[in-house]
Amino acid sequence: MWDWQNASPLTGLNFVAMVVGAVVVLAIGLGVVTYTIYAERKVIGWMQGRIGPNRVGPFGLLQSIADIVKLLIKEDVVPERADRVLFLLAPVIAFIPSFMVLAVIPFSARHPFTANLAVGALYYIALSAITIHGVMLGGWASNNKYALIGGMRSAAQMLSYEVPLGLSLVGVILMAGSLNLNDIVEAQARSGWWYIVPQFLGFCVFLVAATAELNRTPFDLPEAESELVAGYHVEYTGFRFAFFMLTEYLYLFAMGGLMATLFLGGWTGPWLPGWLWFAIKVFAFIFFQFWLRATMPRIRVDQLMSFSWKVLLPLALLNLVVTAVLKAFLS
Amino acid sequence: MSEEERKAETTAPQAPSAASAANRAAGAGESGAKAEAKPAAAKAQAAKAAPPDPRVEAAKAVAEQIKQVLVREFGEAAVEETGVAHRTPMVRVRKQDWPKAVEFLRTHPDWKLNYAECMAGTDYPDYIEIVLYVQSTELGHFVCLKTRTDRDPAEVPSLVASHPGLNWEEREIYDLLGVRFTGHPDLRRIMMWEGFKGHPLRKDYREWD
Amino acid sequence: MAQTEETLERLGVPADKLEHHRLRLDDDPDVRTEEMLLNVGPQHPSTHGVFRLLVKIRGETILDAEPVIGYLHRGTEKLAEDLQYTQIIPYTDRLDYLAAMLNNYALCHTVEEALGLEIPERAEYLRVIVMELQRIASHLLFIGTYLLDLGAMSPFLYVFQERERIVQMFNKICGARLTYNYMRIGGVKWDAPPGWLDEVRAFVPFMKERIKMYDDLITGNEIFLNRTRGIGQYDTETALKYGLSGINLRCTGFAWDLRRKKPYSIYDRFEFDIPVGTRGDCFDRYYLHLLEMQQSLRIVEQALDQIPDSGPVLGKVPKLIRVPKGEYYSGIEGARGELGFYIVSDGKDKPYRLKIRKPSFVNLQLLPELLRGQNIANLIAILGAVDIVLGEVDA
Amino acid sequence: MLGLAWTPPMIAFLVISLLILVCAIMAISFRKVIYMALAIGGVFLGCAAVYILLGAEFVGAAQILIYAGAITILIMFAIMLTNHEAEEPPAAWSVRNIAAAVGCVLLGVTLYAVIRSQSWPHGAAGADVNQGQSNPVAVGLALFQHYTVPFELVSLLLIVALVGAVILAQERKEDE
Repeated sequence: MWDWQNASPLTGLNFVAMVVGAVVVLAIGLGVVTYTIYAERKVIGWMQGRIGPNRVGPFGLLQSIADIVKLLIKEDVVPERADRVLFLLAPVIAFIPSFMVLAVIPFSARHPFTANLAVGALYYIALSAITIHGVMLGGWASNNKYALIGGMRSAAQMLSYEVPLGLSLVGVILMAGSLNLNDIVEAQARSGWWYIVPQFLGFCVFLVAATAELNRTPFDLPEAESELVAGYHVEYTGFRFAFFMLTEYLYLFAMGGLMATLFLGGWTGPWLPGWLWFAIKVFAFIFFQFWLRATMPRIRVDQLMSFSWKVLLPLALLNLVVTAVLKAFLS
Repeated sequence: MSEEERKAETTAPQAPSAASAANRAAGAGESGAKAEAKPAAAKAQAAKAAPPDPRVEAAKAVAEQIKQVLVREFGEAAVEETGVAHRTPMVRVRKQDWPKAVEFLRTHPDWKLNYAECMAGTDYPDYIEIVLYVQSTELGHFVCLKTRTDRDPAEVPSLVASHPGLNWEEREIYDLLGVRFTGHPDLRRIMMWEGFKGHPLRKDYREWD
Repeated sequence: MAQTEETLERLGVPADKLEHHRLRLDDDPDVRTEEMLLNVGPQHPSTHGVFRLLVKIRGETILDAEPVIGYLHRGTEKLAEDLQYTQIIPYTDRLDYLAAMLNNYALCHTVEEALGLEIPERAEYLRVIVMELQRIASHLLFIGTYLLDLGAMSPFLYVFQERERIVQMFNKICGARLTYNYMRIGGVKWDAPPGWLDEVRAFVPFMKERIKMYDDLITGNEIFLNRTRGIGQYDTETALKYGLSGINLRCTGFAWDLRRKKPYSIYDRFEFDIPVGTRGDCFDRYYLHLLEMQQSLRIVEQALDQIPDSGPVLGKVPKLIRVPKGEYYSGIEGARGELGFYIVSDGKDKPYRLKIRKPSFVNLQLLPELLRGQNIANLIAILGAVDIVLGEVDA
Repeated sequence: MLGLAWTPPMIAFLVISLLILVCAIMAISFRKVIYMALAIGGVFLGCAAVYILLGAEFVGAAQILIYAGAITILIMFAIMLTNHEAEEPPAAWSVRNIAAAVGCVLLGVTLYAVIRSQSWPHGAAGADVNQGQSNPVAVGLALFQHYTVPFELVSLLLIVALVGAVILAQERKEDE
């Protein structure tokens, strides 16, 4: 085996290997998204005392696939008075970073398709900020008031919550002494405890901020169907709409991976293989999101903002200071 | 209300009503009124000529009282008719005095008819009648106030100033009966679309003209 | 959604027809405002029907709002003028289609009042039972849709489970699940099938359990409280001025329930309370729905204990019902407020004029007042709490 | 050829540079403000790519986070929330524009001359500028060991700016 991770990325064979790796990760991502959607419908169905999809395939297992096929063959409608170029571009801008962030998530101990990036955590935060452009431009380009308000809300919300989200990571980074996600997992394995224990406050902030960042209940204001009909993607149809949905669920998966990596020891765990541990931890996060969705009403937009700036941010800062002080004294 | 009373009254338009506000207004105890109603109704069955129902009589008395009050304030011509609508005291007010009279009764310490329950317009062959059922939440009076307007031009002063809740009712009457409420802040069609011709609740309305 | 005026222009509607709306943008070219007109509806998931709310917003603050109704107008009042009294009953089903039993009753009650009819004992009890069950079903749906408006999906699906039981019972008693056409002038159409009353009896404790569950699930939720406490507040005086009725009036702390204030049917035989609110905000309106369901269960329980085992369910009613000449108005406590029928009869078998006092229609008028100055997210919370059914608003 | 070493990094650099230039030109030549903002985002992203190519991935990620992410979003916010003409008037040759063009050319020439006249440290490939530490660690150590006082001063300045902005925003709210 060549050590392609540390080789210069721009030599011939490694370039091919990277492309193959990207395709594999994309396939994994798509598979996970397909069955996350299926699981969401099943789990929420179960929580709401109904059955959920059960018609397409055994137990409805092919439902999501049928939905995707349906979306792909639908007409691609561009509203007459929309800004055509941006309207077509927005889903792409939104989708690309969501796929790119998967590059740094360490799926397992032997991570052939994970970039061993020294600034992994920062890379994640940085790229997920790009998606906001897609959401915002999509809302703006639709020339629809609901979409515009949805896009604006979305951008404001994601920007506001990126701050506490980023700060909540800093505690973990301080403890591990690295921004590299692989190093963070290994540091947890060495220290003997998952960072959810020493970084519990940071974990709480992360969980709330991540939920908001993912635009999920109770922070699903950008696509509040009862107010904004569907928010920024109200005018989108067919596969462009599918791209937005795909983006959302890829982020759900990626955010779960980030949480598992930073707070739950990543792929580490006894008995089971690493990738399974990782999958279990990610699905715990995803299940938690489903659970929230089935339980919570939606928070109001002004409450959302003040919650971010007045509650989460001070908590994240407190966590940061405490961690720094403890680290300085203990080492 | 017991069952035997119901049996006593089958034909005459004097079914056992809810505690009619009119009774209370007239000071007639409810039970007393019922007790009298029984033989009265029984007789009504025997001889077609119905003797006066005490509740109707009480309502008439209340209507007279209201008339007194209104006449004292607005002059003899203000009240055109008093009577009874089923068992509710009815006072018909002259069109010009309509909002003033309603507002006067709304604030009058003896009446306080502050809660407009139902407003309706009816198209009769020669006139259009506006009916307003008002309730006093404090004193328990329940009164039917009326006014009349010509059919063409149909115009009645608006009551929105004293009862903002009648805004839409008046718009609906304007829309469906074509009564123009002068002084209404926002008199537009409400049920039919803008550009609709005619007023469908008028008896002479024909769809395919 | 393009701006209304633009849309109309594009559709070739002449400029003078734009008078249609009260709201317009400040078109002073020197003042660059950020105002925009937003059409909420007529097809919008939170308007609970075909209802349009034209709101003028600056940023997310509502400057003014104008409800536009009439999309569902079927001219029930006009239609009734050509129908015999019994034939009108199915039309009332379609008014407030969530509380058809109450509508049935309101019409029958007015005609019975006019005729002075005798209603058999058992029919009265059956009426009260179905009406109170209907009230519960209607309130349940309010709670479900209101929580759905606020973004919580599950209660909406939960309420349908209980509502389904009620609807099944209605199906057994009258063969319909939504438009019952059950009441007749002088009684009810069918007696309860065997075992039906036991089914209702079994439903009562189940429903009590579920009300407790909703109380636990929703009432204490921090987000829910934040979104409804102090939102859409008004006082009794305003409510009375605007002619509000039902929970919209009682939430201000004013105990006005026609079942008590002007007892009709046999409501004077039951013990029940009139729950009232304290602040007149959206939370009170939500909570009163829960409390009223409890009171309705109490009434159902008592009615089940008192109902005679057998007897006729339809009184002696002439084949052709002719209401004596005159005017009649009577209102009942509907699920949404005072539901009244005003009938002018010229002595024929058809009403000369029928006017429906529609609680939703009257209650909706306060909406622009409540919305002014609010955040657009509160729009949905306030509109939902007014609890309108468009079938009734538009009649 | 052209005196360049045609290594993959060089090819990548040339491609990225071309992209940056195209984006930059688009940014100033688009007629719609929103497109300009998007093109600027492209420039920022390209710069980040150059940083990463140079092995400074921390700076690259920070560039994406702050410039391509936050700053561009703020620009778009400003554009979307304010009224503006959708179409800018077409460019015309005026004295001012010509003067600006001349100034730009002069600036470019000067910069080029300055850069060429400098002798740049020509570290051999794989030179260990970080003393064996990863990039962020090296940046952190440099900031807190050698440049502590300037760093703190900059932080102070930023906090003052933040507080000032809050106060300004507050005052405007009271005016309304």
